[in-house]
Amino acid sequence: MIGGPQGSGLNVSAEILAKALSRSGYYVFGQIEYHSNIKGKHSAYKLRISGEHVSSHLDAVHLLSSLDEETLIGDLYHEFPAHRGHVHEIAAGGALLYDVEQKKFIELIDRKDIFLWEMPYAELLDRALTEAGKPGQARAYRIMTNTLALGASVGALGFDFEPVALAIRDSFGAKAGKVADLNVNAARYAYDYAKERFAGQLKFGLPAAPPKREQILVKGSQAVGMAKIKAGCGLQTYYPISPATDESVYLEGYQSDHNLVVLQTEDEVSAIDAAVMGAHGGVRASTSTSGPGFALMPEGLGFAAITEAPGPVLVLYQRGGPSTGLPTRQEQGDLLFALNAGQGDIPRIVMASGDIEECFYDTFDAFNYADRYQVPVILLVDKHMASCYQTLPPFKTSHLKIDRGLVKPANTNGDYQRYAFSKEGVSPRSVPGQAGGIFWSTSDEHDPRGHITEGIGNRLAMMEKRMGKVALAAREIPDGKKYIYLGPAAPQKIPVLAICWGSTKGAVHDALHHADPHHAKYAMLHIRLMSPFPAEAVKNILSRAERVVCFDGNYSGQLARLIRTETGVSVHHSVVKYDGRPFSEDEIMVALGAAKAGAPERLAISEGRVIEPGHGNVEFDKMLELRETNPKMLAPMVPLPPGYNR
Amino acid sequence: MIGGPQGSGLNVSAEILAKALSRSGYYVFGQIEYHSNIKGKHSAYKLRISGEHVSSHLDAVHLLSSLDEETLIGDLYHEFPAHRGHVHEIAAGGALLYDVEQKKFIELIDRKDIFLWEMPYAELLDRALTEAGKPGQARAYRIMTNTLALGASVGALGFDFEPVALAIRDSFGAKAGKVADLNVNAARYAYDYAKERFAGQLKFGLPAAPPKREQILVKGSQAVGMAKIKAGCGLQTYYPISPATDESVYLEGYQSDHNLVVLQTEDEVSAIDAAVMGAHGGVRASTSTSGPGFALMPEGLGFAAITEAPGPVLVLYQRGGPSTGLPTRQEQGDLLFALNAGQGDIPRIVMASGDIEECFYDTFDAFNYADRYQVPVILLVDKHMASCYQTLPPFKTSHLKIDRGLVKPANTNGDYQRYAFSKEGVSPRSVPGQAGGIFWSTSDEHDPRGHITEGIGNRLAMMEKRMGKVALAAREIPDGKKYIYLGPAAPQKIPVLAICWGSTKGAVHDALHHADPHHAKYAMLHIRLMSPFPAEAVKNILSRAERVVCFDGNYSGQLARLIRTETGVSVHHSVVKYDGRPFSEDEIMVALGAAKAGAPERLAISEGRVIEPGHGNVEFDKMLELRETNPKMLAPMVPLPPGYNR
Amino acid sequence: MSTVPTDVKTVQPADFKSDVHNDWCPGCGDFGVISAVQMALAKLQVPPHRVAVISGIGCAGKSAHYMNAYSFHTLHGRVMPSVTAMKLANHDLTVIGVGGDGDAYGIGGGHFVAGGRRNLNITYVVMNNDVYALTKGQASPTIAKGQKTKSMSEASIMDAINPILLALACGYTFVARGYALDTKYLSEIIAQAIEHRGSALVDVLQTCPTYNDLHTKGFYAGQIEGQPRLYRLDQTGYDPIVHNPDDPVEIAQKKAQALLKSQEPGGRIPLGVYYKLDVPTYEDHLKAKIPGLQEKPLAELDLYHRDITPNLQELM
Amino acid sequence: MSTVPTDVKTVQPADFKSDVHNDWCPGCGDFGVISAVQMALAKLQVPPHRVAVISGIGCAGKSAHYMNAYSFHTLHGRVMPSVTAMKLANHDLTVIGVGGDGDAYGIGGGHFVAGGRRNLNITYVVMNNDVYALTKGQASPTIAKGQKTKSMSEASIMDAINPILLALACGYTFVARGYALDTKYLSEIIAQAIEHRGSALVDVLQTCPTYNDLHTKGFYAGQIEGQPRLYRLDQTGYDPIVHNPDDPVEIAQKKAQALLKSQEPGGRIPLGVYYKLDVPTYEDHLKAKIPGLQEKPLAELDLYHRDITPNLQELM
Ligand SMILES: Cc1ncc(C[n+]2csc(CCOP(=O)(O)OP(=O)(O)O)c2C)c(N)n1
Ligand SMILES: Cc1ncc(C[n+]2csc(CCOP(=O)(O)OP(=O)(O)O)c2C)c(N)n1
Ligand code: SF4
Ligand code: SF4
Ligand SMILES: [Mg+2]
Ligand SMILES: [Mg+2]
Repeated sequence: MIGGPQGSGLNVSAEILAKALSRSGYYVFGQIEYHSNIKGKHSAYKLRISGEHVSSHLDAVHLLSSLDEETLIGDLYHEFPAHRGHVHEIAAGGALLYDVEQKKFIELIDRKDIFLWEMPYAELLDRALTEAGKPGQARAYRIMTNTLALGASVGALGFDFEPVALAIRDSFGAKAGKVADLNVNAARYAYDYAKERFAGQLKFGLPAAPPKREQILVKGSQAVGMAKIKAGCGLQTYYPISPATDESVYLEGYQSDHNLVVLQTEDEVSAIDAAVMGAHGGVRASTSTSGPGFALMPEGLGFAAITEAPGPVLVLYQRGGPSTGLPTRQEQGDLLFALNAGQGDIPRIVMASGDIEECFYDTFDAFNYADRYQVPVILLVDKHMASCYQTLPPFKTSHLKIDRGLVKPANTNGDYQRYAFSKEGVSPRSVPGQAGGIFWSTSDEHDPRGHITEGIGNRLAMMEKRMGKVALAAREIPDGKKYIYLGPAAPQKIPVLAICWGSTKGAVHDALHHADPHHAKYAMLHIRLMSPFPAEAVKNILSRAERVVCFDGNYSGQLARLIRTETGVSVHHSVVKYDGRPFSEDEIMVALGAAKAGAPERLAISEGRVIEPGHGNVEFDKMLELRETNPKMLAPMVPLPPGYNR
Repeated sequence: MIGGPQGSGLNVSAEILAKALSRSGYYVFGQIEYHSNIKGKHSAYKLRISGEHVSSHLDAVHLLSSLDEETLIGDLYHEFPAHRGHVHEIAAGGALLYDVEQKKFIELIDRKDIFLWEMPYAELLDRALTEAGKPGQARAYRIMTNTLALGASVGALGFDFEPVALAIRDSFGAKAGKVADLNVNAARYAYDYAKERFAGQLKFGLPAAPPKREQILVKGSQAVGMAKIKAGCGLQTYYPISPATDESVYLEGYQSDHNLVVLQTEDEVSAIDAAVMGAHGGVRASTSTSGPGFALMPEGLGFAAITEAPGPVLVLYQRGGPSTGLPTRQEQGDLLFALNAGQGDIPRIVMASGDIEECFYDTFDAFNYADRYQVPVILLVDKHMASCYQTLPPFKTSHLKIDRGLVKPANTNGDYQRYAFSKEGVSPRSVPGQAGGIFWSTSDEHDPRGHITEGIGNRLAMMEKRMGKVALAAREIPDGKKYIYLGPAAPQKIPVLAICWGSTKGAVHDALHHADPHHAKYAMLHIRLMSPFPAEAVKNILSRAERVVCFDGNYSGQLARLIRTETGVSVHHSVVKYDGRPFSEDEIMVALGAAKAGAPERLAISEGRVIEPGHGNVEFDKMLELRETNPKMLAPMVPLPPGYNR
Repeated sequence: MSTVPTDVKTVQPADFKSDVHNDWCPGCGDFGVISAVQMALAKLQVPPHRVAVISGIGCAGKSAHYMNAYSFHTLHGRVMPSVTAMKLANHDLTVIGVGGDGDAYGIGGGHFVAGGRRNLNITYVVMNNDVYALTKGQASPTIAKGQKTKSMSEASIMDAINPILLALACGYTFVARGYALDTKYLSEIIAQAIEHRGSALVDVLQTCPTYNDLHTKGFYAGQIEGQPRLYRLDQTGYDPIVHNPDDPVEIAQKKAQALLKSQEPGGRIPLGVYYKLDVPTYEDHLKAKIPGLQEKPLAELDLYHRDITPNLQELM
Repeated sequence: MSTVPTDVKTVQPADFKSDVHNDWCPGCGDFGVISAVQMALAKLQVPPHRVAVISGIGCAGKSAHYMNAYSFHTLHGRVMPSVTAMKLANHDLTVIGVGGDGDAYGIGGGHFVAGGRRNLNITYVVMNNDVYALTKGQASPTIAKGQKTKSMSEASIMDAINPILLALACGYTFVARGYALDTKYLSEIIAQAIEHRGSALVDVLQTCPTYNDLHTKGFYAGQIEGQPRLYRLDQTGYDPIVHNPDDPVEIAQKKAQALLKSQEPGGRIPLGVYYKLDVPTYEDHLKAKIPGLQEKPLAELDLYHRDITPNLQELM
């Protein structure tokens, strides 16, 4: 883990390290926590390095690299401090790498069970600068400390420097050259210094590197973006918002390569409407947003549904709510909103990806569903999945097939009806511009031709037609795309069934894989399709389970509620986490353990523990105490990079 | 029932008749069906007149007064006609009053079992005009036909003319005089003509008039408006939308009388935000809208919730969805949307009024809840309730108490924290402008002072604080305001339990009252509070019921779903109606009968019958056939009133 | 331009009439506006299937149903986002937005602002009757302070939006005003707006005999100090055109000139084109950036055989 | 005005500073803007508890936290609706809206239009940095066509909004421009805006050293043909005031004059007041209609003992 102020480049360093490791064959999982702030507030990046595939992070830290005091003792410069640093997260036998300048805070640390490794970053930096002909400018180049810390971590871990040097150079892209050299050099000084003194001491060393393979290191937002390209998306609309923006920015970079139009709109109302009309206009269209943006989209969703537009695909990056909430933190709080947004009964497909690989394939499928059923398709992802960074085999694309659904046959004898009642349940669509395909379309209830009518027979038939498409999708979509079940086959009993959705899948999957790889005790049920919900299948599995534990990254246990709505079955334990952070692998086992030990029906988890009501207040008060008992500290200031423009 | 083109004044006539009857002691229930159109399209007004209290309409019509051909044979001038008139709705032994000019369509009517009463309206009108010194102008004054039809109906029913004359005069308000005289005269000609020829023939005559009492004749929108005034609402914001606008227009009329500010905003996003900020600003604030407007409000709802504003009260007038849908028709399709609107877990109170009386008292309570729990309060009403017109005893107000909740004590020693954690679970609020009460407020997660923080302990505590207020409300709100149960007392079994919500209460109540006044066979459970949901109580009642039938004015059976979510219990029959029309008393019994006879779990109702899937298409096709087999007809043109400005 | 008809038969205004029953009130000014749109399209000989008409919600919003063209009766206030996307999907179509004044300048205000900035080659015809007609005549953003129609419960206490000035401020490159009951001239203005390469606003003074008893046929036919209230700018020597689009000074001056015309003293109302600037459109810029668009509209490109190998390689 | 402090101690700018940690980037222009607001309020001797500050979401939006006043950090783009309601709830408060350019002219565009029409006595200070800073520097509505900051992935292909002209079009009765790093003069402008009875817009050129490398301190300090880029209108004899508010001709001319100044050739940028019109405010109109408001602000009236008997009688 590396901790420091935002804007100091620590995420770049962490990702350089991840890349170097990935290229060397390691499996890597990176998770970032950061504030809704541009510069100065605290950020922490966790890298999990493994010899086998991993999809989650752990609570315990083995090597903590600290870029500032806040990483050590927290943000005690606030009236109400938010955290107490990360030292307590270091596992016994782990190590803390810190800058000699932080020394006075180190004295406050009462951990005899960890290594305290001091680094003279300024001095090392000065050496590198001197070599580059810039002696005595260490203060001005303080921003480079993160590169040195990177070097130090690699050295302390005893990993090779060359892959790291290469990754540093790559990170400067085309404009490499002197700056890159300087950075590589600085890192090397720190590397050498740390390697010499610290390497080999950690009992959790690096695992043996697995054989090298082709693998990508990818974030959820990139996977979604790539899938949109592959699916033939023609129009992406968006309004900037964390954590959804990354995907649109990714796509912006490929407009000319792939003939793709990315439209930055004036707000999210416009973003969805434009996407709906793009779909009507004949292109595959999509938009991406997060909660606050989606809160402005129910109108457009209903519009898409009643006009039976072939889309859009709406990717909803969940983040901490309610309202602006915790813009850069994790939550899975929008499930029920996504399912129920919009007045009246609205046909919709709601998918939820469980990991980065699912992000890719789900996004691709989403466009097919949109065209085939002429409904809006919402794909739920979350901040954790969007921004975590994972090694994966490159996505396979050869088997992917595009299905644009029913289109108007060329010859319709001049009597084409866009909303014709049909045996298939879906009316063939026409694309504006074609001769003979003129149609009308309205957000009001309408007749087969698309004109307004308020007649009862037509109303009944149109409602059934629209809602019937969701039932059709339920019949056509294969089970494997609805849910993933890992556990004893029917009719065997399931001792404990862990249900999950969204990015929690990674943690549940890893936890069960490590605790019970053959699923003798624990089975996993991961739900991928929320609407239409695979009610029968879930009910069947639930009926075999002796204890059902449902994981929800929100306060109210939304999936547990949905399961009860759809199946009438109450899970035995609804495990909830609403502290703005994703479930770790450890937390899954903690919760499963507590459930087996007879915990109550509702079970809240935070920071690796089961928490009682009122726990938050206790922690809150503890923090105040900490502030009182600790020396006054200053708020971190981000060193300005050289050439910083003011 | 009176049927004719919109803009022809038929609703005015119907309401004049209702007023005359009400003042004479009758109980009246009026229901209107109209198009989203200004002039010309078809409208029908049903008046139910009774010797005892009634809260619903019947399917069967006893006297149909027709103002145009469309009332007789439907709108066959459309490519896809919407209806086939109302003649088939007349009960055997009933009567049709029609204008001699419609004669050629009368020939098409194959009803030997009803009276066909012809009226020479033009001739009678001419007489009245001649008397007023305007001979030969009957065509120009055709708009007055509705007044004549009113007179004719009254005459045919054998009711007195004087109360009607008075009500006509009243309807012209201060500007009575010559025009009023002319109208009264014209009505009297028709009255005399009809009384002489038709009175006494109907087997369903008027019941004996109950003793005269003070009663009001009131619409739901007026009841809500009055309650807002009584509750001390200071700021009402709105953006025009059917059927919500009526309430705001009502309030606009009282701005100077009651020191009330009504703000017409630029859209609904602004309407809710302004209401939230009005509440923060120290006034009781509210907004009213319907589905399409509410679709723009999830953002503001979350904002209200996270800033713990004391409100607003949001009255949601449900109408036919999805999207623009059926703007002037009935639906109860927004229940799940109201409960789940907004990203993240949002504390909210959601009430649903069952009749006009509940509208009044619920609205009043809503403001108390908003202040007491500092949460947004949504009151669900629906188009039927908003626009139906009912006799009621005047609302009692002496027992109503205003509770503005916890406010900052005068002396807080300069260390006031707006979001302080407190034993009560609610933080005392301050009102801008006071010395010593300064606070901060943000849509981001925040500390007790209202400043942004992303700390875990604080996050947990704040989530619990906010959501805890809903739990507090659940404990404090009395049962009678949560649900109304009429049936055998515990532990007795309930043979059939009819569950309803919203305006369906009227129909269920009347149906059971007439079929089984002592609830030996049928019990009623009407749900008034949707969030916090009275889960335990409902579960208990359900556990005693042998057959549970849940009525929902929507496609997906939203209340049935909610009950399953909250209690895990599946109702035996989910009765749904999604044809854009409210449940009638008759339909309740039809559904209950079908349920007892072993109907499937999902039971759709329309036009007084249980319908099969595909029924809509059958009706749709029938209408096409009708168009083919009938003579071409012209679209109705609304006669322009004299002085009509072009 | 692909808007030239491909068959011999010339396009008539009637070709743009749909069969559906029109339920506007008798005498509504909207009839004139929709006729004018039909006449303009016929004048330009655009075949109906090459036209997309996108309307909002309101009486004006019903227009889409009365046109024989690809027609979308969308949402209240959302004409602009819809128009934008339709044009992006197929830049060869003639895309026309139609809606009420509440729709355009009220709830749609934010989109109206953004629409001007984009300068897509589209035409927006606003039926301006000073009221929210379909919801029964409440004040719309164009009703002036102190005015009260018979449908309003009280006089407005807000300033009116000046659509001409607002459009200039937002960057529309063609800004004009027409009158619903002078259908012929209106059709000429609309034809010019369609021909203009860029975002064109045509604000149309529309009578609503049912709710607006202030701005009636009689009012517009009235005189001010012996001069007709309505007159044509093109009959006064007024020059709306920016002749050197690269000259910011001329642009500013032509805008100032239009501003002054749009608030003419005494209450006379000029009809016609207030402002016209020819600069590259949004599509032009997109084409420069996205090679495929130089050949075909987006909806006609084959986007379904893309190779993402380079994207994957970047991540290795 | 009830904004005069009741105690002897005079109000200092520091009285408006809150204790909370400020997390803007070092060197951010927002520091200057918020200081200017504090100085202006001190200058006018408004006590902090009589001030409500309402901000949107974005870097600029965080301002509310840094003020010692009743402070609301609301939603992205919703400053205007919030400001409106706060003023209606208590018309005796000094109500100040603060937000970014994306907030005000982008997502808040529709509210911005409506806010101008209302002419409530409020002040809206917009921190205009040409980017959506808090979401990492995407183009905001004020970035000009063809411009690309280092944070943008490509140059803008849309026209910039001209906030001055937009405000004039929407009906703001006080329209001014300031510069974040000339805090003193900015504070004078803001003080005038607060003193102005009516809706006042102060668009502030704000440097964002993190994302906007085009409009930097250096850029604004630059010269154009030997003249400083920024200059003060009040030092040029420019008269922004409409002297006869009843004269539509003067109003139009003053608007046209401001328009020309806001698009000055050569790229020089005038600071100061562009336009000022004194007409009755929305509150004035409300007071005329609602008797209670003549005595007290809405929030202070006793609305809890109303008698609805007349309302009931009407229905009998
Ligand atoms: C989001 C939303 N809010 C409100 C409405 C209700 N509504 C329907 S039409 C209309 C006003 C239309 O006025 P305008 O745009 O001027 O058109 P006009 O009817 O005058 O032609 C309104 C407010 C709606 N359909 N959607
Ligand atoms: C509805 C909604 N959409 C998007 C966002 C994300 N968002 C937060 S700040 C911001 C941009 C702020 O830009 P600006 O208003 O110019 O302020 P600045 O940060 O530049 O000061 C955006 C888009 C949001 N919070 N809410
Ligand atoms: S209400 Fe007015 S705008 Fe609407 S159709 Fe009638 S006349 Fe036209
Ligand atoms: S990103 Fe720009 S606007 Fe935001 S705080 Fe930093 S310098 Fe200021
Ligand atoms: Mg209008
Ligand atoms: Mg900005």
